[in-house]
Amino acid sequence: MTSLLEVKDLTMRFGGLTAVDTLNFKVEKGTIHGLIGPNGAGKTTTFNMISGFYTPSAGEVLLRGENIAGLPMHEVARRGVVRTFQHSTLFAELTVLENALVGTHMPFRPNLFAAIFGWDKDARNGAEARAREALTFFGLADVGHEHAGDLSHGHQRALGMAVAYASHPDIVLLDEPFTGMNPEETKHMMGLMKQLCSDGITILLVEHDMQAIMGLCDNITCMSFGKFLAEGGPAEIRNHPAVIEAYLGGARHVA
Amino acid sequence: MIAKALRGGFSRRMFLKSSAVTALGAALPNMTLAAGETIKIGFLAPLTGPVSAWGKPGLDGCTIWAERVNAEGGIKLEDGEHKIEFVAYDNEYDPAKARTGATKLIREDGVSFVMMLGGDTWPGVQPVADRTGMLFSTLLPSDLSPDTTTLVAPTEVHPIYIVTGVQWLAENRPELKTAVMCAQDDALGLPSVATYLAAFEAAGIEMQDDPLLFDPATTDFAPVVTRLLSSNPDIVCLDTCYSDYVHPICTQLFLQGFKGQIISATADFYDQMIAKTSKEFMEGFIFQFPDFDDPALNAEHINFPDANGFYTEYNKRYPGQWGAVSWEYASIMELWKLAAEKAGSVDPEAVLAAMQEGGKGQHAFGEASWWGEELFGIDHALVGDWPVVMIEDGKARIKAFVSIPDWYDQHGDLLIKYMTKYDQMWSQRS
Amino acid sequence: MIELLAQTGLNAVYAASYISLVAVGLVLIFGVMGVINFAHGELFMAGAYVVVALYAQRFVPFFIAVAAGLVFVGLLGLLMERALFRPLRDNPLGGLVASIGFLMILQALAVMGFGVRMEYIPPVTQEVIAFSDKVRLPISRLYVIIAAVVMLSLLWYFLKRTRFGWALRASAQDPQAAALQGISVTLTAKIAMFIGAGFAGLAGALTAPLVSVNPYMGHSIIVTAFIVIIVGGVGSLEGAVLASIVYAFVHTFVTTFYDGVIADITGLMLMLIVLIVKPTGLFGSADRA
Amino acid sequence: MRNIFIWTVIAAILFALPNLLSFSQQEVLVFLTINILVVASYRLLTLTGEWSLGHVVIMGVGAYASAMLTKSSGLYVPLGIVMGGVVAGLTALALSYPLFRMKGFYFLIGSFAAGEIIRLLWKRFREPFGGTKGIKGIDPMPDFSVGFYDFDFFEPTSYFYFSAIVVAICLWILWRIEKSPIGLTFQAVHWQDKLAQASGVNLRAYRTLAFVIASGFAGIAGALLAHYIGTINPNSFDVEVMVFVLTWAIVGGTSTFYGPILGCVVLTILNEVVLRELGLEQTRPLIYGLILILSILFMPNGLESIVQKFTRQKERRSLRPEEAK
Repeated sequence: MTSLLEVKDLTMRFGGLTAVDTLNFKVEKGTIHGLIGPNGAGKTTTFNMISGFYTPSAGEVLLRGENIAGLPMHEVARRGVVRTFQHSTLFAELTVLENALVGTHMPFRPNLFAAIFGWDKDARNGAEARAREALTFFGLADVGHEHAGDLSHGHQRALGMAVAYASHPDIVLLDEPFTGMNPEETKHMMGLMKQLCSDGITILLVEHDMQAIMGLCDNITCMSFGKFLAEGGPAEIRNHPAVIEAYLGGARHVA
Repeated sequence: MIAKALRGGFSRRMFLKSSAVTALGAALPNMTLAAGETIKIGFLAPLTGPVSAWGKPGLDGCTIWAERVNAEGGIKLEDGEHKIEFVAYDNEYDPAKARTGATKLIREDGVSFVMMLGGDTWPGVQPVADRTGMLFSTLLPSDLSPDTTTLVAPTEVHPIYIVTGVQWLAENRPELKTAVMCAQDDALGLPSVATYLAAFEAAGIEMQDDPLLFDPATTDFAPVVTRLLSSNPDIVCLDTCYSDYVHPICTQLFLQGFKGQIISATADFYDQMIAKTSKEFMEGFIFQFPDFDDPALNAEHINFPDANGFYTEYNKRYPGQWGAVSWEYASIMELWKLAAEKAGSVDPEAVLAAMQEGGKGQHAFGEASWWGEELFGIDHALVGDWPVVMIEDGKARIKAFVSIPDWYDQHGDLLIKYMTKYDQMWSQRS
Repeated sequence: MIELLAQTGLNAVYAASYISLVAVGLVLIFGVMGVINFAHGELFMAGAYVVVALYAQRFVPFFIAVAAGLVFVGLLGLLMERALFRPLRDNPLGGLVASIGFLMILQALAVMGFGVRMEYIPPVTQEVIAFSDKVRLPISRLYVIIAAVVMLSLLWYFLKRTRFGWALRASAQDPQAAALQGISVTLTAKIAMFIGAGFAGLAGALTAPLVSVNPYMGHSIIVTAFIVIIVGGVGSLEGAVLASIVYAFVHTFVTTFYDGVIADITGLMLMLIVLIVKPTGLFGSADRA
Repeated sequence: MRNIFIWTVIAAILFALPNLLSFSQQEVLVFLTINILVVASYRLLTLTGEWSLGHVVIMGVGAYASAMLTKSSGLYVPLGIVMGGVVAGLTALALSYPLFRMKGFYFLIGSFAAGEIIRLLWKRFREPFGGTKGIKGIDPMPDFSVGFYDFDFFEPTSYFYFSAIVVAICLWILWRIEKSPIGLTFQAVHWQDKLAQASGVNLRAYRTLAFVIASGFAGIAGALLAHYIGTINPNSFDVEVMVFVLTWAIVGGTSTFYGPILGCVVLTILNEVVLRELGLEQTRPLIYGLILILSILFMPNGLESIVQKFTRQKERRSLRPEEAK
């Protein structure tokens, strides 16, 4: 049986530096999969290659068996792989609702002539409903008219996920979704993610917050200096000597 | 083609004829003057921007001309004397602004005649001219076509006059056998390239190279001159280059060691050219625009009153600004004044009729004929003698007046051949 | 034929000289300020008019007038920095528009002060170095070549060997990092504007006796300078110089052997091809896109 | 209901407007109307964050196309105007392949180069473009009557009515596009192209779409101009005209639909009416330049920011009616 997403010998070189070196792992459908590793391990580079932001120097990214490595980002997205970005990458000048509406681009593809003559009422209503649904899911329904740039940090992270969620993804790649959230928000967000997962959305996330990772993930891949280090369930990873070694100095996080 | 003619030119004129009385009578201001009322003349030319050198000095000349006419009482019409004044509108050499300007001058300021530089701006004004029947003048006869029934080119018959310089040169310097030419690639340059080619062929002078065209934005002329001199010509012809080109080209010719004959349509500020090169280098330079202090302009047949006095006054007021266009607009006014006084009114139609009576007109350089049917499709260019000017001992002097019609009678076919080659015949000008 | 090639080569070297002076100034300003200075051609024009006012009208010795042109236009640059670019530091498009406004003002002032007509400037020297009858280098053009070589060498030394130059390059590469290093952005901006504008003024002043000086003369040089800095790579001074040489040779040879209009089209095509093949220019780095 | 009333009033004002003006002001009004379309279409492109210096040349492409088609094949002028838009749009489509390999500053300069090449081609090829003198004797809009009003297209008033209707339709379409999901996508491409792409937006396709639509309407504007003046030449579409369009947009402000239009109206009235009436022919460029600098220094968000200040106050008082309902 093919996995939903499989990374095969994925390699990225920048000049002389090998940021990711023949990485392999699989993400099974309906799971939450964590990608961890110390700073500079190449997690975000891996994300960028999977999502089409970078073209890998070598290796394959297989989505349901199809190699999507090197496709432009929007083509990858159209195949159901939608990512979020580190920091608060949002349309800060647009309102929260408009942000979510951009997320509905794929399910409700705009049509020029329909838009001019107003024949797209159904699509617009559908898109708005979906956008509001996504905002409600992430607890942003009340701030729909505010500018995204004016939101609190936690709300901005949530909105980033709402934009991704609005596009009906099969698999979302979350890049450090808990950064800047207080424990309360983190806990709430973890609950939402589990709910997403039970709705059938597969999640691949990069995160530093070990508590969150351990509490959330079904499977964890750990990498260090661009190389595969270990893989397994949370308990396995927590006690894996190589992982503890890699996090030496940062070991206290691996609680 | 026929359908087009019907739809475009013909129907419009039909319309004009039929509705002129009703519609235009209401739309246009009353063109008759009250007794003693000042006559207004429109001056529609570029006054700012790069082409303003073709407008501003002409307006200055007109101001002097008007003062002199008004000092003598003004223009004598049937109902007595009228003072004259100019209303200027800066068209920035833009057809759209020229159209706006023409509308303003005719429909708001109530002018009786409009003088233009023409060129790019004329086609924008043409619909206004068609509809209002206003009389216009241009410096560029290439604006003429069978449709332009109220446009005259009464002074500068650019570029036909340049044949006179070549003919004179061939007669007086028969040892010069070969020539090269350069020109800016624009509305003035191309027709005059065609004319020079015809004139050189008529004179038996061989072109050693195709005319070298350069972009009007060129500033460094060394490459152009290097190319011109590469074939060792006897004559370098500068076509109708503006002074912004003539000066640096001559400087380059001098520095690159050229010692032969130079011929050009204009040589504005030639004293500066002499200073930049040398008196010997510029000696014998031939062009077509005299200084008006030339004694030859005091001759009986010249129709520019007191040319010498005009020149003195101009230089007093605008020192160092005298150029080819300084007198041209004023000379058009002189022609218009004679016609208006003959007609006894300023009505455009009457003035035009008086101007063209008998097919002859009083051109600044002597009596001339209304001409142009073959080249322009309409006899609205006033063509007669034109002076050949040569620099002698550092001063421009008229060497001869040469008849353009006589040249054309002999070599008209050559001119038509080259004009056709460069797409300059009226039927080719889209 | 050899003579024709040699003379054309000399013509091209001269063209490369004044073009590179203008282009390097434009690059310097863009690099440090992040603003496209549309008024750069008018700074060139202003330099020429300093020579008109001092040398042609008041008989000040030519080289003093040229030096005055450099300083005066450099000061104009400082004025632009203070009045326009500093208040608009976070608004590059605003800087561009402001420079367009400045361009119109300079042009209008030149028209009001000197009239629209071409100015007369007496020749500085009529000496010519004649390599042969057909290969000649006028001394007045040699001055321009020498000045370009000297000034560009001085600039190179200044940028690579002095502290100020180091600061300038640092803030051109990364203004924020430079500010963190304690480099005053305002000071480097001032230096860049003075040098950039001054070079344009110098080129205008030096070439004034060789071209037609009129209020609209800046237009054709700015188009050329744009082409050159694109071909060279927008942030790169070396690229600007090399591209000036490439452009001058291509344009001069095409003008001589075909015609001037084809030469212009060739220049623009060259630029478009470079943009398509390597959008950052032949020598440019990837940032600042 | 209230909207219908407002639009009726505006239409009535526009209908009455030319009758309150002098003849030459009516002429200016015609050009102003056409320029409004130019600058409004320009804004559509700026929605995606790209600034072009080739917009006016593209407008010229529309003018040349319509002039040549109506002249050579006797195409009915209104169809020619539409075809002008189509040809301009197709030209933009062709240009988008090289140009959209670039972004930002490089696109700005690349578009400038592309435009200059088109202009040089017009100049260089007398057949069919007429060379430097361009094309003249372009067919005017054929006169017709609608019962209560006789359109006589020599009269600026008639042409104003005609072009105002055409421009109003175009503005309506531009407005509909801007307010549609497509317009939202344009803005998304502008503000965060990475995030937009991650949401499945084909950046290049949307940049191209904006460029083609903007160019198409610019082409219509060019054709409107050509059939009014009756002549066009390469210099009618040079970079100086482009600079005017750019300054209209920037002085007006580009964050709202009406900003560039406001800039165009105010600056045109200032330049063509006020300064001319004051008799400041020679100093006109000086004053215009000063106004540009002062407005960019002291009104960095454009004239629209003044309007916004005013309307925001009103909005606050009325407590955001659109949210309330």
